[in-house]
Amino acid sequence: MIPVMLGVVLVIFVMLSLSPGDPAVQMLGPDATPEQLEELRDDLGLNDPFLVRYVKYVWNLLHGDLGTSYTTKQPVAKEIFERFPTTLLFTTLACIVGAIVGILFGIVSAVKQYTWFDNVSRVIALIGISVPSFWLGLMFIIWFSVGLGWFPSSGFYGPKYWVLPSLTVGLVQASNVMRQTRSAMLDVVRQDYIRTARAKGQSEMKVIFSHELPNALIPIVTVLGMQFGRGMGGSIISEQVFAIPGIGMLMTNAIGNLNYPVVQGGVLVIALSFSIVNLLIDILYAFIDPRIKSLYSGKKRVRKTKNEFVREPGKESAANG
Amino acid sequence: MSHLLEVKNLKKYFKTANGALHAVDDVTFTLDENETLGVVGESGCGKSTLGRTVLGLHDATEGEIWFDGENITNVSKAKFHELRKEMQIIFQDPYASLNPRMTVGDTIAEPLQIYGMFTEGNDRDVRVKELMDLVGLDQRFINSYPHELDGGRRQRIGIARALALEPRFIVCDEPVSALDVSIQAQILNLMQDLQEKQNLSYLFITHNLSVVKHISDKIMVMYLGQMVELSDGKELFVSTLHPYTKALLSAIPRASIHQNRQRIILKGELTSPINPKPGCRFAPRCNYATPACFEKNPALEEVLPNHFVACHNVKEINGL
Amino acid sequence: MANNTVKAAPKKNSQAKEVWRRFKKNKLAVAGLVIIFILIIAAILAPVIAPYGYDDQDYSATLIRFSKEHLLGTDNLGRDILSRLLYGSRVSLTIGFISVGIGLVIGGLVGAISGYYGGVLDDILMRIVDIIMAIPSIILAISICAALGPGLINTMIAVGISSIPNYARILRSSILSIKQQEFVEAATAIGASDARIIAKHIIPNSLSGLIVQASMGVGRAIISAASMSFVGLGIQPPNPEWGAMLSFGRTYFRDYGYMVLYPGLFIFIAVLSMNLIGDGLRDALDPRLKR
Amino acid sequence: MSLLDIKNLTIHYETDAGCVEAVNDVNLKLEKGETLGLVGETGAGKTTIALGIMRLVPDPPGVIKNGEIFFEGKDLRTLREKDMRKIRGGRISMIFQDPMTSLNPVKTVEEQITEVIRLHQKLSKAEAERKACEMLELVGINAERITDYPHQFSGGMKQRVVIAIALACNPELLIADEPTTALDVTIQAQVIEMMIKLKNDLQTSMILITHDLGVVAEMCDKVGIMYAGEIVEYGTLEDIFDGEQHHPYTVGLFGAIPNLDVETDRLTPIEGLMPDPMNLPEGCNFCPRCKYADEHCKTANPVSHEVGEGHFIKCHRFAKEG
Repeated sequence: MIPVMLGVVLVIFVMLSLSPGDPAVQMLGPDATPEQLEELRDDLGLNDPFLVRYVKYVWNLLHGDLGTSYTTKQPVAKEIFERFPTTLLFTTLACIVGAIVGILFGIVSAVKQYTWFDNVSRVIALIGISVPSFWLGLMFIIWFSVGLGWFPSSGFYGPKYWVLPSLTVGLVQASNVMRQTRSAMLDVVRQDYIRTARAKGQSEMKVIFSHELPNALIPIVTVLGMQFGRGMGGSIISEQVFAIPGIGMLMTNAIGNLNYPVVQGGVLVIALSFSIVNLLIDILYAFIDPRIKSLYSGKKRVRKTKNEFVREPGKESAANG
Repeated sequence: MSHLLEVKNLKKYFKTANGALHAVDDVTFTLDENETLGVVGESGCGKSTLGRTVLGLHDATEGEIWFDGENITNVSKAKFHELRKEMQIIFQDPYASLNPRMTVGDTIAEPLQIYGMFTEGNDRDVRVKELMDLVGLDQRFINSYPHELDGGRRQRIGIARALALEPRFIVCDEPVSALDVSIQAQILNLMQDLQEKQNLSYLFITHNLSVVKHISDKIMVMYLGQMVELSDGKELFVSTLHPYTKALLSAIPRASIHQNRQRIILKGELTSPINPKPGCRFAPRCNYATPACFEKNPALEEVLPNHFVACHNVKEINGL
Repeated sequence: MANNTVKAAPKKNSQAKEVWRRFKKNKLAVAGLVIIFILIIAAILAPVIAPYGYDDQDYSATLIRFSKEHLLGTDNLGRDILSRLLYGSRVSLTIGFISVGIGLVIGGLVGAISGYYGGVLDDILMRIVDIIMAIPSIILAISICAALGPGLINTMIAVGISSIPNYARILRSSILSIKQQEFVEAATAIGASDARIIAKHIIPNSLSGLIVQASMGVGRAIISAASMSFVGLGIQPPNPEWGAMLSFGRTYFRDYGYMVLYPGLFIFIAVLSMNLIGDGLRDALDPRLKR
Repeated sequence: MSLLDIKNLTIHYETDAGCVEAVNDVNLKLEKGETLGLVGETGAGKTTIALGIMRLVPDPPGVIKNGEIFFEGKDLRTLREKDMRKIRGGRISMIFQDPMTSLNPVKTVEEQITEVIRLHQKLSKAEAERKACEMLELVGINAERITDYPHQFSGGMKQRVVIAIALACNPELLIADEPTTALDVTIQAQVIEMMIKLKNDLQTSMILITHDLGVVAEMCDKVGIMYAGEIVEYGTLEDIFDGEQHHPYTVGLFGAIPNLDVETDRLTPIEGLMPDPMNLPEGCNFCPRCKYADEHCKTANPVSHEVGEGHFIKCHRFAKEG
């Protein structure tokens, strides 16, 4: 994970150093003299060679220093971590909505394959993955906030504020989760051991929840992890819609102001939390599937990334009979 | 006299996470024109690896392969390209061994295309139809896709593809195991006919002793990568010498209700030959094992004329 | 399952025909195709069929909800929304298809090399892909856009690059599994060269997943680009890209909801159509699936 | 009263592409303690009959069109699902073909054996666990391995676990679907030996589904030969293996397998292919491949004729003797 993070820093660093804008101009305004600009650039370390800046940044990073914001002169770390809990809460709530709705509908859809319920939920899920979430958010605001006045449309200060943003992002995520759950369940439903369970005289409910679901969990958990990442990343958009004071909002402003340290810090924190979630999911795999556990305890470290577990949603194994 | 195929002390090891897998360990045999050598063994005994190594689909770890008086062990790619015309393979799984996106005609024509044969006019088409006739595949299937056909017909496509280059030697890797009995008999008969017509030599790999007895001139029994018994003709069934072969033979359920034979039940299960310990690999399951069996690997010895066995106690067991 | 006797197959059915025959059976997918077709035509013919220019301002007719002259209303600058949407389809569809093209070509190449040759090269390429994948793709696209500056081409590049890892991974894993198949070994046995095996045996069998992903990718790219213009990066006004229109309408959306409703609806319909096509292709491209 | 009496069982799979007539008008009887072998090739309908008895035919697309299945005099088809569940695993058990896939990979062997025990017997958790250990020992696996997961066992061992699950509640009837087909010969011998012993010890009746006539010869008392959804010949082991009169398909089946004990230069395969189950011939299903077929066979589907006591052949050639 640490090499990946160093790579992430490098990627972001390279990109921002290619950027055509000049932070000094941005900060001092168009009236500044060339001398003033030069002095500021020196101050900000912008005149150092690329490698020096990179090494300096990583060195400071290891000491918990993400640099200083160009605009507020505050430490970036402080600015980010003031706002991080908001974004984390927002993303987590959305993921919970996505998980509950998606898994539930996915299971029922798979169990009742080709019934009206399945057909309707599949169409809804397809709609869900096709709708731009920021537009859905605006529509929700029009209906539930402006129209019905049920929920506030901006800010993130309490449960009442949480509803609309979490539902917006959560329902889009639920569509993805539902498609994955359905196809994972359908794969499992046809397995011989499910027939064995029925042949034991086990009830249908138990077959579903204690035999089918545990075996379908790996792809489901994987897609949940990916949704978390997307939620974190998407906060840059969705926080705009609902005026949520999180990292996304911070970054959008920073990009506009060429406030590089904040942009770098934001990307890094998001990538880091995404990686941590993925790590947790890797660990979770071992608890879900004993075969993976024994692979880990084996001699060879297995390099199987989560994405290889994800099946193409909607792909159904060949006909039943 | 030189043999068509001569394999000397062939070894093929694979590197695995847990050590070297001795898939084929010191195998020696010869095969003449128009002859069939049956290779029998249970899963993991290395019989498929043996066939593929002989064909150069795997590099040999050690040992020599001579074909038509020439050493072809690990020769250059270009040389093997030439050899492909002489040596072909028929696969076990008639489903997986055909490209699902190529028609029957294209699949059979592919080798001809690769070697630039029959390029004049519609010669190639004629040749493909000839091959289809030869293997008993109706010409109307020429534009069908494999998934539209049943297992038996698919296996005929595989055979036609192998015959396209008019090889002299064919490795048959469990060609009938995936087929139903009535179809299996059709394919076995076809293969015998082809052998006669085209003067073919077969290395016939299977786990089915009845099939191997039916089709083979020579039989080799393998266990965990090693040969345990090799004999001419049906000799193996007349005087079975190695304890493993005996157990294998007795384990086969016979379609007859008048035999009160004593079934030999082996202890334990097959292991895998990863970093094998010295000693006979069959010893842990052998009913006759003595301490010596666990120390030294038995060498293949000619116990009866043209009948080779690798067992320390073969004489005692069989009262020879 | 496929034990049926085929009565007679005198004509060679081309692969494309077969796929089309199966695709046609899926009514939703055909509907998606028709809609995309209409949108493409509308985009091409925008100057002809649009009643107004995309930046024609008419201060005497601002914020009209509906009128005979302005079927979908006008914005605060009196620009005809329908005309802007029609012109906008040019921009959005171009971004969708071109950026998928970028991602597909580079990602496909990386995946193919990685999957077929394996070894150290594979390790290095996959490490890089891992790094890129640690950054959520929208953040990556926005960062690239921030670095390159706004504009149509930069947006396409940004969205395209951020989708590279996705395509690389898909092609790599499908090549890895097809490489294991016996028919590839069979091709080696009949003397086929590496190039032939890749071209005739591996690629045709591994493309289907990639094609499906690509068609759905067009939809994702349209959304990504729209999101970027929504937060003020990417396409800049007065360019009538759908996301940019949404962003512009946001100031007035509480009172004039239609200003954000229509552009969003267009994005949604375009993306939905591409997803329908993708779902349809998934079934149509797999010859082993039920008939 | 027979243990199992199947009358006119007909099962179809109704798919979009057409109707697969998997089982057509099958009659079967099984007495207590007997073993019945159902022999046939892929697609003959053997497994579908078994699933029909268990009422586990996947629905959709499978439909039991017609017939009765009397188990100890009660028609299983009329039972409520709740009562049927008590029979499954408790009084009728089933073993599936592939041991590699018939155990749940994420549950320990203990969980999987105790599950069936606790479903059908009023035992405490500890008692059920003790019973599970006993079952494991019974099938020749060290009870210490009870907490292992399926992937830690080899194929033969897994099949033993499957058998332990099937026999845990001491069922009256065991349906074994190709129980040894996926195993190597020497392992197959071990498993067959064990099954014969357990069957005798526990007094279980059995339906053995297989394509291997050798396995039938070793284990069965009665044999039903199946072709294209129908039982074409039915009789005792002696009738089938020794009798003079046979259905042409039975003769073909015996001729097609290479025999270890008899020297043959060429096999005599049954020419042609199984008919398309969506499009069965009008008359006798075997007619297109039968060398005795005449015009009558092409139009009229024969009924079963009793050629000797309890020996039935479904072929027009035996009509007179009937």
